[in-house]
Amino acid sequence: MTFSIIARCPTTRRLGLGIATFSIAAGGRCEGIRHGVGICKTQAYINRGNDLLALQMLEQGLSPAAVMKSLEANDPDHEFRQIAIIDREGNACAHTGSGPRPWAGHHIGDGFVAFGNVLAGPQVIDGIVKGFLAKPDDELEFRLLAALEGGRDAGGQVGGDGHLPERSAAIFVVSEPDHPDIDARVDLHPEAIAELRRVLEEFKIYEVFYRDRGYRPDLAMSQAEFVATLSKRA
Amino acid sequence: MTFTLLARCPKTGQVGIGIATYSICVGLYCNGLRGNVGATMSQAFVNQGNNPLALRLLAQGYTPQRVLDDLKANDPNHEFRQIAVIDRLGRVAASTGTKNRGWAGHQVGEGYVAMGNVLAGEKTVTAMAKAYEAASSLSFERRLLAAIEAGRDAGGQSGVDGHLTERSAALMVYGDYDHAEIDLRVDLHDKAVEELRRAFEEYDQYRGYYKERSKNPKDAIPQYQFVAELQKRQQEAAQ
Amino acid sequence: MTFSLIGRCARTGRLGLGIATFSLAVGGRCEGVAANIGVCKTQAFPNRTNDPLGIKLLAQGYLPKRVMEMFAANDTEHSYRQIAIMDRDGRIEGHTGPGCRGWAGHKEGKDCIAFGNGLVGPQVLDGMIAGFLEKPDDALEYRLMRAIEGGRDAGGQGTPDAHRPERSAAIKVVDRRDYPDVDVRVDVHPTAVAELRRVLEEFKLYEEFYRGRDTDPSKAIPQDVFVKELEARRRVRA
Amino acid sequence: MTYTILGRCARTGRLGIGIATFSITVGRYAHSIRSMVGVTVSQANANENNNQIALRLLDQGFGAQAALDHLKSNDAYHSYRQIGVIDRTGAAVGYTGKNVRGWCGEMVGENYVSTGNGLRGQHVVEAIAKAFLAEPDADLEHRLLMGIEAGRDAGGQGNATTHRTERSAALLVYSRDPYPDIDLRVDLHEKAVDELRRVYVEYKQYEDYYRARGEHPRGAPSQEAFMTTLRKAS
Repeated sequence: MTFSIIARCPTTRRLGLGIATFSIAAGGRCEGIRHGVGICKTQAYINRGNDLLALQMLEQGLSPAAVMKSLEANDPDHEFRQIAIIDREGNACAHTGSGPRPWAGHHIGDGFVAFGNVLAGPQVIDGIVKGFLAKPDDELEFRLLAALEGGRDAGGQVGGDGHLPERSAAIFVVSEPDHPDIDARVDLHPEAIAELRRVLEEFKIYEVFYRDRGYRPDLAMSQAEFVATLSKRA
Repeated sequence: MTFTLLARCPKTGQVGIGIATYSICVGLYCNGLRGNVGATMSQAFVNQGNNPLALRLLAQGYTPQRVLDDLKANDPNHEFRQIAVIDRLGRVAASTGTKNRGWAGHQVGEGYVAMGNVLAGEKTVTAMAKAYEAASSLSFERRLLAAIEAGRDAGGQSGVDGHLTERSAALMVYGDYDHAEIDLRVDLHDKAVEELRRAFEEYDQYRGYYKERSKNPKDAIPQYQFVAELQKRQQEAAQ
Repeated sequence: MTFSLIGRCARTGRLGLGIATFSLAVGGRCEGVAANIGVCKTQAFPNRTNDPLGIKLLAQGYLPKRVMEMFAANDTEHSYRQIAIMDRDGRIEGHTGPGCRGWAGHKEGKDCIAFGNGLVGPQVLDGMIAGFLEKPDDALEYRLMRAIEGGRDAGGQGTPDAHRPERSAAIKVVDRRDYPDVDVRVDVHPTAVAELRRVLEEFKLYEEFYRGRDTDPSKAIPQDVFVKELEARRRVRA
Repeated sequence: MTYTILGRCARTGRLGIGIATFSITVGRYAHSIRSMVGVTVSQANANENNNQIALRLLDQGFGAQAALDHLKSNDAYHSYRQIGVIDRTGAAVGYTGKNVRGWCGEMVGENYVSTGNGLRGQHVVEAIAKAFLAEPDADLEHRLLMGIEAGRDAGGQGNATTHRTERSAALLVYSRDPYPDIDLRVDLHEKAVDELRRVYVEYKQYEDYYRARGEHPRGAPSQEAFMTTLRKAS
């Protein structure tokens, strides 16, 4: 019960991941993204070593398809995993085993993969894709968010007892190996995607201030002063 | 006797170098580029150990200034070197040692360094920087090329008996991979910068073909056929 | 279409690659030459990721034969690649996929492997190996030069009806340092092998001077002065 | 303005961080642990590259003090930074540059660093350290959270006249694996430490279920079924 998208921005080469799920604190299980290397995200039944192992192989230069084969050979429960892989050039590969509960599936697009399980149906994947492609010139983080919203609005997750809300959600974008550009999370909330939009939009207001005070602290105003300028603007 | 534009592309994070010099085979020394790590170049009296060492320090996460300090501390002949270092964030440090010959100096800009020694004067360096900035709408490799052409046109190098021609030149760009995205050289030629431009314009028309051929060999046409079609198109365009 | 030779100097342990081809700027696609590790070169329909991957695997201690197996597993188009691998001890592995066009093949010789595709025939490989073995005591870069000249003189690239010129060529030699000893190139030229010979001969005249500028710059004379002395010596000899 | 506890469990070698601040999405600065290697934090005008540099140095075998010395010599603005480091032996160091704002400082002992800036006073970092040390045999995540809550209860951020609320918080713990054991966040909330406790309590009920489901997917109950057993138990 998760729907996700991994993608590469062709103009900036940034890599990003968006995820929303009924499970809580899903953002804490997304370590498989590294700039200049690629993304691997395992979901449904997660084996936590998978994503970092895949990154190591991608870093060596192995193709997403070969990495997927190695993951399969390494895991007796491969059929229970849902895995998407994208390399630094945007080549993609995905696997939805027979184990994840229905409806489960994925769509591989040009430089991105949309995938999910325990969904209302294939229309959720279509909604993710449509949301992602709606504004191709937007920053990657907003395209990922639009993708998650598209998946939610197309019905999202449906379990044994009917619709399941998104309780956690996260967006990661990287353009540098050592720290993320965007790392916004909601870990436990009744409407996690709506809350994630609130967090992301607020963060974007602070983004440049936070960055610049790191680069040139001698020129930075205090955060209290910065917040005051915000309320003045409003 | 060299002039160089070393840079990081602010849009894509690619790192690259454009370089031209009276020395021959200068491309041999341009081993200071690595995607997601940084760019560095040691010239004048080249210490060939500097570039690999600087890349390792950049990979550790050291700032360009700290890398430069380490190179200096590691080299008793540091004052003979001219060095530029750019990290993966585009931060820059450069040094022109006091024992460089002729007019020697560097200009640091946002994400780039223009530098040279045994030059006609400061104008060679400022012209490179200006051309690189002015070409911001072009692709990264074209910006680098424009910079060294501007350096040449501003007078380039000047030795004991006056102007020195460019006998070798190189243009290199690295992205996310271990291999170069572009790596073009002229090793020995009377007008190496002109020859580099010629090689680039020619090669540029092949890039898509080479890439596609690698990805999808089954459907690739033979290269001589590609060349014949290319020449036909060029003739038609000329008419 | 390309003809290449990977060679090792048994005396010094230096490793190198000589290559000539109809394609442009081939020297810019030869990153698989690594000091103290080995040489890996993919051609015909090269995928650029193979050679750096090969070097990493060799550095981890895999044998060339095992590296080739891993290439095959990693690459759906392996049958279109031509690959030669040599490790630092001189162990060799070659692969010429059936998808390579024209006459294509590889052949091992003492301390070397010659490989090519789109060639006029197997005599090109024999010409390369003969050239490489002709003066075994010479510096490796000259032996590689002679190898590609031998390939060219045996007919080089093309078919019996249509010869294809070498438009780019390169020689790369590594020793113990983590930068190459010799790295000379011709990227776009109608007779690239002949031009490469000219560049190499000229480079060898400068090699010591350039190295001295590095190790002891305080004793170095200006390069234009060096060139003038060089020209004077040339005139005397002529 | 931020307060942080870095801790190492002397029994198990687990490493962790608890952090709370007026800034939003602080979790993006807390990717600062490498299992069995060390934990670090750079705050107050954070130099975002510092964490990975420190971890690489610790990985090579440099001790906490040497790593801190490297960070200072590598950064022209280190006088604006506040840094803490614990290495794999438990050796701990803290540093507060002279240009850091408000009341700022740290309490350091074997296996912990309690550090903060823009605080109501020295008593805040003392309260954090005291709470962290109170239950040495408890799980590290519990000790870290107790530390953060003690910091809040001691007055937290602000000065003599004003108080600043915690708007974001994070809790991370690594064991032997290359991915975190615990990775919980609150990115934008009026009472982020209270919210972090809520997420933590909820997550702790799911922790074993999430792990078992990944390791043994065959026959694992659905999340809805698991929640039914949870409700029955309570």
